[in-house]
Amino acid sequence: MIPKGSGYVNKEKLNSALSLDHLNLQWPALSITQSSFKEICSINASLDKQLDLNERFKEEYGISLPAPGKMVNHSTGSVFWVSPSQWFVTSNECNPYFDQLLTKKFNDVSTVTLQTDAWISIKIEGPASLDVLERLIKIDLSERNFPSGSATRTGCSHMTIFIQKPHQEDCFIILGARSYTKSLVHTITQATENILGKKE
Amino acid sequence: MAYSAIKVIKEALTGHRGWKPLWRRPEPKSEYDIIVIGGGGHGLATAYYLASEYKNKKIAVLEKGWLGGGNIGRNTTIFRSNYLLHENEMFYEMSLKLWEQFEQDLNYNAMISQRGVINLFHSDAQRDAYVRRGNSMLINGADAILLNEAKLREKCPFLNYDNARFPIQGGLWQPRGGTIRHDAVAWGYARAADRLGVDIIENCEVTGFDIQNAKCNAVRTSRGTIKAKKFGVAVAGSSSAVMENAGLRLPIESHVLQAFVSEGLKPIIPGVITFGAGHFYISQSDKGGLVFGGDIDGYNSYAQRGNMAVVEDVCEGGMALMPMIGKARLLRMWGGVMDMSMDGSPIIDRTPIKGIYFNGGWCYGGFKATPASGKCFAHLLATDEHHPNASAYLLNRFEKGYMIDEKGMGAQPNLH
Amino acid sequence: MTQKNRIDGGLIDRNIPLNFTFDGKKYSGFHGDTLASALLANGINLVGRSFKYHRPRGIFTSDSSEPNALVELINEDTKEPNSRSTTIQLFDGLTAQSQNCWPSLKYDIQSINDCFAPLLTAGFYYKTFMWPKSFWERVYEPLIRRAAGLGELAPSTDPDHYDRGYRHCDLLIIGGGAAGLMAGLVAGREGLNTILVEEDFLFGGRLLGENEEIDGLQCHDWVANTVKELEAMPHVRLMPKTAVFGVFDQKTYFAIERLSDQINSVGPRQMIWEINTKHIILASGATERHIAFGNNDRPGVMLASAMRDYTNRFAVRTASRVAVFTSNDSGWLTARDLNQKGIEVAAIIDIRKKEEHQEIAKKNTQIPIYSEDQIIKVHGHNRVKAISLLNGAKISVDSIAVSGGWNPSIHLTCQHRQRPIWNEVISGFIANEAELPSGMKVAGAAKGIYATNLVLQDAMNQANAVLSELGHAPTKMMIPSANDDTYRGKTFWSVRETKQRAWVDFQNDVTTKDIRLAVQEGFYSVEHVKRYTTLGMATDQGKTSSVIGIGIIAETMNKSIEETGTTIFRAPYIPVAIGALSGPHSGKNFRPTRETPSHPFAVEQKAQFVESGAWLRSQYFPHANELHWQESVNREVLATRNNVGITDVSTLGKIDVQGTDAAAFLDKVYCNTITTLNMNRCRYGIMLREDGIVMDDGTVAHLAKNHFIVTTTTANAVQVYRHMEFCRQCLWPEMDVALISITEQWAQYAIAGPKSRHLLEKIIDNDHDISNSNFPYMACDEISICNGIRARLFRLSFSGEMAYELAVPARYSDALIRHIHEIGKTFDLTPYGTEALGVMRIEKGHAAGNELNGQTTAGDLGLGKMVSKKKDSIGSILSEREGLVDPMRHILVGVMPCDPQQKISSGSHIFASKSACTPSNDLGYITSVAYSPMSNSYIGLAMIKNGTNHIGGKLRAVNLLQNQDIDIEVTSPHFYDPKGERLRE
Amino acid sequence: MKINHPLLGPRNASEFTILGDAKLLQRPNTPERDQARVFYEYLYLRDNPIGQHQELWFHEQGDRSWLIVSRDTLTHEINNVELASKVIKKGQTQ
Repeated sequence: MIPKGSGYVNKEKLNSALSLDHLNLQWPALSITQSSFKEICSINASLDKQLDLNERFKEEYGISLPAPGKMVNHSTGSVFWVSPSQWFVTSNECNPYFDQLLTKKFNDVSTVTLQTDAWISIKIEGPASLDVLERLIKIDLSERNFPSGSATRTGCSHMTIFIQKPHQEDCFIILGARSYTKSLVHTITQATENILGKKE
Repeated sequence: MAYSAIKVIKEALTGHRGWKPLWRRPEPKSEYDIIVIGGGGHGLATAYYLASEYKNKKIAVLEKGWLGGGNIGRNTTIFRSNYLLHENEMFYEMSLKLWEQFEQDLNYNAMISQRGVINLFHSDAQRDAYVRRGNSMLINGADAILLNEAKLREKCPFLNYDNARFPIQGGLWQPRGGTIRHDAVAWGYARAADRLGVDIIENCEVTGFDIQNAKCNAVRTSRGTIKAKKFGVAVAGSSSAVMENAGLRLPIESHVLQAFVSEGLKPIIPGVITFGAGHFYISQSDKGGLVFGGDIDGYNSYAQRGNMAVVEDVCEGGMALMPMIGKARLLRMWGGVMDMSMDGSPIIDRTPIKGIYFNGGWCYGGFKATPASGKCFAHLLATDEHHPNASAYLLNRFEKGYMIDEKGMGAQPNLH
Repeated sequence: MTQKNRIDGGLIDRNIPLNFTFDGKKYSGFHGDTLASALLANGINLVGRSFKYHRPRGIFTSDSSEPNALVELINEDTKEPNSRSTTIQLFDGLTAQSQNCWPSLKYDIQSINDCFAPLLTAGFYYKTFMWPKSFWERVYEPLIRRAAGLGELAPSTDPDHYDRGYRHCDLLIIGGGAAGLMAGLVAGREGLNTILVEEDFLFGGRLLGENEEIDGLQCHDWVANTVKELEAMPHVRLMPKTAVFGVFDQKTYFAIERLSDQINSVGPRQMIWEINTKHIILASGATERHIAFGNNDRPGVMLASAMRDYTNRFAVRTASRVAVFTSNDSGWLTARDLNQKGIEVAAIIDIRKKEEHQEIAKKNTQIPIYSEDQIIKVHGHNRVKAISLLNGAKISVDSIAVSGGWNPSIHLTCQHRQRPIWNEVISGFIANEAELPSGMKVAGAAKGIYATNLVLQDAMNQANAVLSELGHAPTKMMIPSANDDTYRGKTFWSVRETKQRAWVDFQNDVTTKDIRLAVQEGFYSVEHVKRYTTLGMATDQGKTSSVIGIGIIAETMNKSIEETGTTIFRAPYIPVAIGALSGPHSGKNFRPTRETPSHPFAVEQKAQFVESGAWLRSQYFPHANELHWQESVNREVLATRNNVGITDVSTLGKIDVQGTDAAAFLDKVYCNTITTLNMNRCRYGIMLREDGIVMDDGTVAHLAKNHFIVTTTTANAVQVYRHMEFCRQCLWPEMDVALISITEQWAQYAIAGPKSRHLLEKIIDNDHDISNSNFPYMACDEISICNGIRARLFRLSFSGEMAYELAVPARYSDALIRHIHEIGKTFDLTPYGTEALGVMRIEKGHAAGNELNGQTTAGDLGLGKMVSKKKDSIGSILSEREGLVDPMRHILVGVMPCDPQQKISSGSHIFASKSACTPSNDLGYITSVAYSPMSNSYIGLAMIKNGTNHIGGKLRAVNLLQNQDIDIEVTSPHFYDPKGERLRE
Repeated sequence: MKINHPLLGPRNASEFTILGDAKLLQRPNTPERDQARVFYEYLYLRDNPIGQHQELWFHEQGDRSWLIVSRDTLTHEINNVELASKVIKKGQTQ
């Protein structure tokens, strides 16, 4: 925070605060915590440049862009499919100019937009994760239909979210819009309490 | 045989042998002066006013199924005249005045009960819009009263004033609005028209028009071809299908509007209440069932049934507005086929085919418009002039840019 | 109170006694009882009163088709009306009371209606109550309404919680009786992903009430073993106390689960499941039908199968001396079972000839049989006392077990307007196999197969059919041995020779006389009869009455059953609580809430918030000494206009538009030209709908090469984005342009007022020169603040003052607002809300939501020149239609009361000075009003016919609704700084 | 009610927003000045058939694609769903 009565103001950096920075709800069969990513950018293939973008992406990150409904991890984060010409790329390093970094790499085949501050990320983990999520998400999240490496945008009680299953069986990540933080956390907590009772 | 308490007592004592069918089942004649296509509320009302007001003689009403089986039997029974634009308000206020003399005119008790309609508002902008609407009503001779929250609490103590996501600020109240036993409207008009000599012909579907150089001389039906000078089409949701036979495309889409009734309950909802921050309106029938509804499903449909997304949206609205309703059980859900027009207002006009007149595009307002629609359509069919209260309901208004857009949603029928 | 009618046996747990209260008296039952079985065990049969005649009603069935035994379940602060005592699972402390009777169940005043029965025939109310006219509203209707309805809804908030869930499977089996369990075994053993749904709290269906063997075991033991095996299968999910109530499109099924019958229980009491499946086996069984005969509505008359359920399953003696009246063999089973339990069966009355029922008669030894006979009258008032038969016999009994045959439960096959087919052999309607909902198969009693061995065989066949469609081999299971008595019976609707009224619909009091009268009055269609007599419109939805009604209509009009047809089956199969359908969304959670990035700081500033769609926005910031919001708003306006104010504008929609064709694309969606917009400049843009009416307005900022940022109004953000995606993907797919929302990414504050520049210079890093010459009105640029923090600056002014909009990534939003307020102290910086913003934009004459109401064109708003004639854009062609350029259209103008102290109000209509308030004289309406501290008078914007020609003249603002009639002066809409000099300093 | 998205598989219809008749794709794109009648028929008149109907749905809570859904307005059966952009490309190449 800005110390009171300091002298010349211009030296002060602004404190960066995510709207969701202390989420930690525990039940024996489930934990709801804040999952950490540092930056997200959207990357949108220019007209008829989808194959070129995929090539350039492979050169840069060593993996191809994921197919519809899929996510893939890369060295410093992950990338997931959003629409027929759009992917979200995440990075674990904090850099408010992450979009300009990507623009330099893929400028002639795509357009890039910073998205980090628009999203909060909630991790839902534990054996009861499917029982809770079947009260919130309409798509079939069973292993058969939503295997590890799945990621898609869908509805969650009057809100729009991304749901991801990055690696293991009963661990899901929900990305929600920043202004909905309170409502999204309440909705998930309420659904969990309906099944597992009040948290400790 | 006029209906009355004395007649009911006399019949009770003599084993009810004196009751006669409400309307005859005549075979279709080969020719009439005027044929009304559609045996719903508007068609029957048109035939009644043609016979009573304009003394037309040879009139027939052709109904493809059983009389009153369309939207007149599938609505939420509300009547009101609380419209924003003068072109609509003058028409619906005329309709309300006709409802007030229905029983005396037709000697049939449709249980028209004026227990009032309250439109709630939840923001300053909505309040301003309802003040503008209330003034339109008063300017057209209708009744309108603005209720602040305190007055509203007196009338409807059960509403959610304290724990609401969108707090209730007040409501626009039309005391003369209310509900009507909808089936009785169809039966009342059918009985009255039949007694004036109108032939009501059920199970008679119109399958084509006999048109030579843009003039219609006869209509082909499942019970033979019938000639006439004028044909009045009043088929609501089937408008496009019927007018296609005359080679005409219309500014209309047919959509399913669902409605719901609960199990019978002791009286608790005084009149009609509409929710301003969601899709929910409700009233309680004389038998005790809560009759409620909300928005259309949104996709074109002739199935007279909808899907659960609307049911959940309506029930969420109901619980948000009156949280006592949770324990009432939804008993039955049904759907009508709404003829949604391109500006939310109806069409009562000639068509490019001489002899064919069209009445349709009623969206949500069809039931409450029944008497005025019948009278104005009869006026047009009888005199070839537009009734002054329906003079703006022209078919070509969209091409000329004179839309009558109450909600300002533009050329997308499922938004009106 | 000992349970005097309790007998041995049954599937109840006598180690768990449960206390309950009915109509104030205390009783006890056991775990496994329903409220109905517990009442019967305590000798109570009179439980309700019918709707119209208020005749005494007894328990008639043992499941959800119950028409009579409806009670109010109560606890201290609420009650649940019309609850079927036959399906409420008994719990300790249950409290219930009878409904629709006063002062008591035994002595109900309104039973007097029964004496006027001849007057109160079906539809009598259509023929009377018309004279005198005013009496209807004041006398007749209030009487009818008070007498109407059954249970009472508590006027207090429903204390219960509800929830909603979504499940997916390959096979959904509806009904957990013999057929459902068998199909479950076949599918489960093959590893199919299966859900088995059963309405009762026990699986087993009819088997729970019957006395037969499967595989050598008592049938309910076979059920218990089967359920244990199914519970052990990982991919089979059993859902008891859950009823599928609706079939919807694309194989979407909806069910309601009763988690607890206890009111205000911990956690949700009921929840709705949406089940998505590929295949469906409907194993919903059949419900028994009764027969209409004289006074057949007396308490003590019960369905024969229900009497077997209470005897075998619930170990309750329902009567001391019973007569069985049946048209088929299944009625005889009740005589056998009751006899075995030592309950005296006085007679079996079968309508069939001796030889037609001799097969089943062989198994009966001592009970007197009356063949080809019928009950023409029942004696007794609150309880059956005796019966008189057609052939003259009179027998004293206190109960009648009636069976008129069975109705297969086919509702879920006919919810999409399909029509069932009449099957004379089983005298019941079955589903038309050619019109089943996609993916559905019907098994067992639901299609008229009643012998248990055939039911098990049919269930296996249907399950095998599903397996083969999914590419599995058929099961190798053997069919368990089971009872093979096939159904024998004759179609029989009513006893014609009876003189008393014969009931068809017990709850709505519809008798055979009513149906005959309806037909006599010309109501020939079955739909007309239903609506005229209200047959089948009660809470049981005609489950026990509709088919009999159709039979009697057919007989009356001597038409066949096929010709008469059925009415339409409608969801829900059983009534569903509105609370359950609303799921977890009630109270404040009706809709989610969106908070602006500076919300925490605004709360600390004691902001008053206002809903703006899903958003909560600061409306104004009252100081402790300010008593009325107008004081706070005036202060905020003056502080901004004289010094500097700050407000959060993050809720406006912001769309990032990039690509080589971005500018060309924006030329298509905006009616004014965007391709001529220079770099680092913004432009005010108007977006039309294709019909030429204004959809939205906002600013377009040309931030970098091929990179634009478009803003929209808060309310239209979603629709505008959807519309632009339609234009991009469907109308101009050949353009290289990409759209993505950045509303949430950037927090944006408007800093307005003469000192705004000095304040900002303290924050913006000094390598950015924001002087007027270098950063003129409508400039925009990427900058940095507070020593390197990324930011964007737009020189835009909605307030009319010199103003900037500063945007930072939302992560810095809280720190920035506090920092600006810290720096702002020396500049008298004041936070202002939406009210003050509203006052200032009205003073400037900017159109906003009230003016962009979907009925106004650009010309109406005085912006007609912005519609470019040189290029095609959405709406430009149709904006030239005659009606949209008609000089008599309403035009945006300013209005002020001639007496500045008078308050004009929005929504007033405009009339000429002396003209009468008629529609033809109506000149327009006031859209927005505010008190302007700058002109210390109320001012307003109005839409007036041919408005520009009225400027300078006088008119009247008439608000009849709030009785105001005020002389007004018509002015230009631009009250304050009309030439816009201040914002260009 | 469910819509079988060509890329993402069956999705609950509540994720979508419906615009209306797919004829809205055929906006008159080389408008001469006097084409008011053509624009009026394009925007205001509908076939509104009983039976097969091509509709435009937007995957609001999904991949924000516009889809063309062929649906029966009497039985509500959906027999084909395609990306609008693909259909237009096909249209242009024919």
